[in-house]
Amino acid sequence: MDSAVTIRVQAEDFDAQAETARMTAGRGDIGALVSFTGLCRDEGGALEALELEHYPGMAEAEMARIAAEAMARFGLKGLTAIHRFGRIRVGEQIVLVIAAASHRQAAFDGANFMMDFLKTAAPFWKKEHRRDGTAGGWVEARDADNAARDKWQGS
Amino acid sequence: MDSAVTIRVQAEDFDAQAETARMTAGRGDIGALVSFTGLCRDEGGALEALELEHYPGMAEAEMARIAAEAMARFGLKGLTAIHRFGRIRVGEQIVLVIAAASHRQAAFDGANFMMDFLKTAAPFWKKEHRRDGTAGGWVEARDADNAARDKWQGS
Amino acid sequence: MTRLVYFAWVRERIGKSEEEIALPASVRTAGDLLAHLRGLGEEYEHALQFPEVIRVAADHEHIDHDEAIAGAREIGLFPPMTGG
Amino acid sequence: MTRLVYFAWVRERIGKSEEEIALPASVRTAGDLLAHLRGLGEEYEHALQFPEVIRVAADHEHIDHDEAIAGAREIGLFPPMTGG
Repeated sequence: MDSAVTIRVQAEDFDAQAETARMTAGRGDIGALVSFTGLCRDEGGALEALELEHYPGMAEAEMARIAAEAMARFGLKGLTAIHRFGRIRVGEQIVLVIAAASHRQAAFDGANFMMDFLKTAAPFWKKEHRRDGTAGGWVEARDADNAARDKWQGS
Repeated sequence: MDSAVTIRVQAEDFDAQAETARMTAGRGDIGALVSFTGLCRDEGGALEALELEHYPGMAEAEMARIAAEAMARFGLKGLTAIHRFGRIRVGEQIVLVIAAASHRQAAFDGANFMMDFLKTAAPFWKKEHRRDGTAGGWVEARDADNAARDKWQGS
Repeated sequence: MTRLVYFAWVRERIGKSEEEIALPASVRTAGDLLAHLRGLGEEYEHALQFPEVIRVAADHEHIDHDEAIAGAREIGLFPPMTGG
Repeated sequence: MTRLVYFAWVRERIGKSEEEIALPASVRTAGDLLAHLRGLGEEYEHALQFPEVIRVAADHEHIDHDEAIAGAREIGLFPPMTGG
């Protein structure tokens, strides 16, 4: 894998600042960094936590495939994607993507592309734990996420 | 100004992590954070530093106007924009934008919109200091930046 | 023998996270596999009753239902992804 | 009296960052102001020789060249912005 690409799937939390510092250390060719952080929302107070299940091995492989495509397509200087699994409480971090490029639009597009495909192609599933103790269900895939992914086709 | 909006124009460096923490503290309604950091590139080793000049008073006012439009247009939960002035050396941070929203596309669009208009409408100018000691010129406005801004019209 | 791995509500409904099974020679595509599994018991029928929504991966790569699974050591079955 | 403030290469060419001037009644728009200033000396002529690229702000808000400047306490003149 390209040394400028970092992929991790882990139970523990991550530190966006440390990941950014590692990506830019000693480099003068990076003019733009775009980072995306996904957080666990409380859904109007109803939610206590999410349980993130993943397919070990395939999750990393699929994220690496998406990252390689993003690097090439947008000419990125670096790309980091970290996704957590296990129980994640309201307000906690779920996913981090950082894209580095010379100019800002490539960095924005690279991070956005990575997230759109991470949502729809990387094997992760969310189950809700509700605050009132009732059984939460599996989160359903959103048509909006597929539409977001499809905007990258043919352009 | 909306309390969820933070605008600062300053000589000193900024801490993206601290700004992010301040924006999300105690909130369960934020599902997506997109941050943009602009760094001083070395332009293939030719550049030593940039001198950032700004129009005091108007810079803050214009950034606040752009931020208010971004908040309303994308339904953001929070927006922070910090722009430095003075001498900024290669590798240092120039500008930070953080957009918070329920869902990721609004956060991406909010940060992208803020940057496009910050580039083309906020009164800042860059002058180059070259490594070889020759006089660097004022950076010229890029047509690409105006094109990036214009993509938001009519949509 | 082929290793099958299940995730999310597919795993919950089948009642196990993985198993090794011998597939008849007539099972050539991912779609054939889903049809075959539905005949193995009501837990499979419950998990796979809407096969068009089930995603299939062969050796950690997504495949379509009309693609061949010959030679795959591990096949994953799971609902649409909801990470990120 | 109107306060004029200059930035970047407009400031460098005019040789000062600000000044207070009395504007004749005939100067009604931003464009009128640019034309008037070009007549004040070669440093102004040098700074404003391509008036179409000069940006004008009245009391901290961008205005077009055909907009009125009446009542503005402070007018800024500067090249296209290159921040961010």
